[in-house]
Amino acid sequence: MDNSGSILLSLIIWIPFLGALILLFLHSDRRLKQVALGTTLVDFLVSLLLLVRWQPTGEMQFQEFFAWVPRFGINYHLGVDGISLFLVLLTTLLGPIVILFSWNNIRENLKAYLVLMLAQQAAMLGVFLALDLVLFFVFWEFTLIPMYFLIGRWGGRNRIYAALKFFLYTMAGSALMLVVIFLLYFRAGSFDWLELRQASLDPGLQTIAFLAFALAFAIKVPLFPFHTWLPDAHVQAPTAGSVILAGVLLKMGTYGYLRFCLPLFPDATHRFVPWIAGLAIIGIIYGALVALVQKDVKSLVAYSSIAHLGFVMLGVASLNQQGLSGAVLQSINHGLSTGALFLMVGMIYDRRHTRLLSEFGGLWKQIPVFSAFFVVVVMASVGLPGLNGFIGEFTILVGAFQANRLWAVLGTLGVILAAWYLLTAVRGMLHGPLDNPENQKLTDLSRREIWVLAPLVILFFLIGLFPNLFFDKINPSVDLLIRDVQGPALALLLP
Amino acid sequence: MVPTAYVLVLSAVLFTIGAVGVLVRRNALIIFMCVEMMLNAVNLSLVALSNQWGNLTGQIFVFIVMAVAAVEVAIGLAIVMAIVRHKDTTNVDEINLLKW
Amino acid sequence: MTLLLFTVLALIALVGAVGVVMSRNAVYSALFLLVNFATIAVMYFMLSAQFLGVVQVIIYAGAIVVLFLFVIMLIGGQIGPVTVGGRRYARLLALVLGAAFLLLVVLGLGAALPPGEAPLGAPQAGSVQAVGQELYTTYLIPFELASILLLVGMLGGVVLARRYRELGKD
Amino acid sequence: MNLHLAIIVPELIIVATALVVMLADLTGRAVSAPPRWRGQLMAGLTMVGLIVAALLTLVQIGLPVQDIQNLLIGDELSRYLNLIVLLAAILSVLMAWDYLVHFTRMMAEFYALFLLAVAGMMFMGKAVELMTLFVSLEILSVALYVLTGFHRGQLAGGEAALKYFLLGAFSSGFFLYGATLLYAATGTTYLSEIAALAPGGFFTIAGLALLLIGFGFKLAAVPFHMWAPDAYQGAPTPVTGFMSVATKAAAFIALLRVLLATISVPYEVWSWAIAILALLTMTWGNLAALRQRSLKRMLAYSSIAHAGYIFIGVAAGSQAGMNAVLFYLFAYAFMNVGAFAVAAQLEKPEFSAAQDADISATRGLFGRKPLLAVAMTLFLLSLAGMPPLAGFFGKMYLFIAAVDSGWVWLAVAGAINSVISAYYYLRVTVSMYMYEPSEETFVRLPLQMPVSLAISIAVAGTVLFGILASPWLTSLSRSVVALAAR
Repeated sequence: MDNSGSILLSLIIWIPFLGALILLFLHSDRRLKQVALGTTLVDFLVSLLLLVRWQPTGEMQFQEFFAWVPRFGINYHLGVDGISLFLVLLTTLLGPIVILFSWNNIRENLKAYLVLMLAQQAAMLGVFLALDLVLFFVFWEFTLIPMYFLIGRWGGRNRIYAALKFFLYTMAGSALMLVVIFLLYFRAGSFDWLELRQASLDPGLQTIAFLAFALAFAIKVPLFPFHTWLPDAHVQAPTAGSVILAGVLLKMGTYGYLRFCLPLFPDATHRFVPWIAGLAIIGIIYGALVALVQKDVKSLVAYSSIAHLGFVMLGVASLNQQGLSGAVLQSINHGLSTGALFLMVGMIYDRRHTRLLSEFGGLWKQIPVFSAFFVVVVMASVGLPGLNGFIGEFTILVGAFQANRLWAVLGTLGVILAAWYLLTAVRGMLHGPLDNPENQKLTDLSRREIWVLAPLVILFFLIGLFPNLFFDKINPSVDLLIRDVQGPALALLLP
Repeated sequence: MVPTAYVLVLSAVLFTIGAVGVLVRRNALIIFMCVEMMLNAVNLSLVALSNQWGNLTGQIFVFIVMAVAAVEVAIGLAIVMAIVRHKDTTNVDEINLLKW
Repeated sequence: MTLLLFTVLALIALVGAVGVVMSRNAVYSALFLLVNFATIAVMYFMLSAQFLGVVQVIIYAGAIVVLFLFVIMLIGGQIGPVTVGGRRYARLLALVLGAAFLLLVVLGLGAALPPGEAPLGAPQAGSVQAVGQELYTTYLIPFELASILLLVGMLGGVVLARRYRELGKD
Repeated sequence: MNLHLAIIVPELIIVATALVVMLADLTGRAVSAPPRWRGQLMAGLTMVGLIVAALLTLVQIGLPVQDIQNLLIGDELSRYLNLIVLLAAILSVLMAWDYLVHFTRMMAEFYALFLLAVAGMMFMGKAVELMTLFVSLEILSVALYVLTGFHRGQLAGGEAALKYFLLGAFSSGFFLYGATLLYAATGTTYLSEIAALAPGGFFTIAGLALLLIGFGFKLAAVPFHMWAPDAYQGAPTPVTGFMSVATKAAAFIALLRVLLATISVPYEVWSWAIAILALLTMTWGNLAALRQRSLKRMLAYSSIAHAGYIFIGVAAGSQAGMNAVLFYLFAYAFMNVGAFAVAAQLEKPEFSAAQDADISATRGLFGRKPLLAVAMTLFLLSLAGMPPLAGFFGKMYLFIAAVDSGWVWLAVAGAINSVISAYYYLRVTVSMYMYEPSEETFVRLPLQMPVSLAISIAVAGTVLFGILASPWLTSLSRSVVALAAR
């Protein structure tokens, strides 16, 4: 069954935008929420069709092509492969989840909030599906706008600073990328990813282009010295914003490496990979150590994101099948588990209006359902075998071990540290005496909240127990990617 | 006969004096006079060049410039008068509601 | 002979120009301006641009300088002698810029122009007829545009000269 | 004699409208119609004239190139310029419709001068002879000097007019000297003949340099920008919006024509001059805008910066660069006039220009008037160059052209400047969305229909122009000349 010429991808991108447009003309809060949830659910179901009609190949499929600015060869070109498939599904899945989560806790300007959420989702999907560099950049930059307003309007006390920092950091990072995209166009003759992939660029251009792209993506991931926007943004953002930020937005960075840096600039990739690995390892250890000393649970989760994303980048840097596949899968895992963590932190915050670890303790007795979920989510994040995190981290470590043993050893250190700080959090929140009178009035999860968390937990187990369901679709594309990356390097070794 | 170059040099000198005057003086009226002097200096060049090239284009240009200068003077002095009615100064440094 | 006359006139024009810039009193500036304009008018006659010479006297000397003087007199008591600009470095900069500009232009002119005298047109080249003929045929469009410009000037004058009244008081 | 007067019919209509407006005012006074009613009539007449001229220009697009005695030329460049100027004028008249009554009773004079300024710009776009160019330039300049000082009730307006006037006249001197030197080089003032004779040497280079200074003043390019913040701030806001866009457009087109004529100056020479001008202008404009507290003054500096961006396209010199310049000017007409239209709604009637709306006056605007706030946000984000708004595509085409011509560093500087500019544009959005309304927050209520229409058109243009204008860009490319390959 050939799936080219379908408009599935366009539907996936534009349904949320359409929903956002419809929202503009509605007034009752209830109706707004229903339409927003409906839109995201429809979008999710439509995106599941990708799985149904999936071709077992690593090439781009479901491609759509439409000349947009013929004069400069800018096209509306979409496509999906094993690398982007699950990121798309993750995005569409988190859509209804965050809207369901926000059901009762957004009280002012609900309409604007929902419109921004839907616009955000559409833009992120565009980033994952665009195969034209200009189109990609349009979506990439556009993702800033809704998130900026989400943080700035519905965020915490320091939200304005955080929102501005988030916006300007990312915009500054991508300024160079834009110019380099044009440079590529004139040197390689195309904005199209498929064509650029065939073109062999000269090493000097590759270096410049790699650095410009890598900077933009490193800020987004964030890699170690570029991470300072992240704690601010994550902590200040409203819960749903944090979930989107951690769950999807950061993945745009790792995805950028996989989609653009590696296959388009293989020579430069080989040159700079040690640096990326180094920064990734620093990020793993730094993130973990800083997370250890956090008093605020949300900050703890935010810093743990830096550590986890360091893992993903380590997998990217290993440039072999295990590492790259692991990186793709771990991106998804992190989106699910950190998303879940932020949701649970948000749930407890809605009840207690504090996130300080010292305020909690002994919750296990008071709210067992919450606690059970929390433990599962933490275990997934720690990487307990049988859950998703284990698969991702293990695969990455195998890949890293093949690439460089030292990387793997240092990475493993990160796993241990992760266990330490997350279990500290669990102990601080759930165990011990229930001595804070405030906590004795806590109510357990509502049915809506369970509905919010359940799909994520199911997926933890699904990935953890049947990873090959996922690797089967990821691997062919990763193989092609490796061929692109290793090809020229191997060719150099031959006489 | 006067070599064209001499006229052009004189014109350049007059133009420069006018331009420097605009920059160093702070009195709006005097600045304005200096501007008029600049236009006049250019006119002189145009007339000399008109001879040099043996066509009347330069002279027509001068005629047009005179019309322009007349309009500018009318408007400029009207603006100055409008300001003076508000505030008794023509010193542009004293007119500092907005930064210069 | 003409060269001598030209030199004398040029010196007078320069004195006039420097006088405009250096005068402490705006009235003196205006009078120096008049000197400058008048010498240039004479030069127009020397350069066989009779029509322009006459127009120069009528418009510049007759109208523009008078208008200046008129305004100075109207507001004169209030401005008095205005000191030459305050910021020393700015004046210095202006002088340096001016000198550099002049040097550049004069050097360039020296290099660009062939030596020798200007070929003179016919004695009647700059007569009213000749200029008028060109103006109403070849350059009709700029001439007509100048009439629009005069319309703008007239309208602007009306707007600016009308006494301002607070709204609601008229 | 070739008097193809058909090519200047739109211009003639504008001039005629100016006369009609004045006559109608006389009639109105004769029958002692109430001032408010007269104001509506004047604005309506002006609007009709502008729209008719715009329609006629649209009809002309695609027609062969014709000229009048080699003085005025009707080509695609001038027709697109007409559209840009008329678009800015239409939006600004809608903005002025109810704004004027707050400070003046001289509606007829205002609209007549406004129309004559429009006519001057349109003639300037068509002028291919130095005298014609000079007179057109003066028509628009003199009209704008008066319009700048139109708010007679306040000192700042007069001061703005005085500064604008003095520096404008000063720059006219340079412009004139430049034109004279070109005449000295060739003995003609026809641009086509200057190009055909193509003499090199001192006169041409110096002439071009002086003309560049003259244009630099008109375009408010750094270091010739001193007048702009004051003039933009002191002028009535509809005039500010109009002149920040339309004057730029006309001056850029005229600059292109002059560059086409001074063919003997090598590309390497003038493009470097323009590139440096571009760098200085955008950097200084943006840095200065960072420090502003007045909304209008901030937008004034931002429009200086935008002249810098447009210079990038000129420096590129290619056909793509010229296309990008026109495209950007269109986008700029929507977003900048739109931003000034919103700013005008935040001014209290009794504000004098020296203390017009601070950025803090937008506090909590989203809570008060969400639609107005959203519109302003779109304009600002577009000015900052965020996709998918028109400003992004404008910058994109400029940068593409720059990279194509080898000006990578200039494109990089432009991109970095966009980031700097984002900071001050975002400050306004912060103020609008992230604070609650305060005492200072003022919105002119009710929002009148004409200005709402202007803002709606500007929003539609800002959002859709970039996305949908690509076929148009292709048609544009057929008609626009390249400078580098002159």
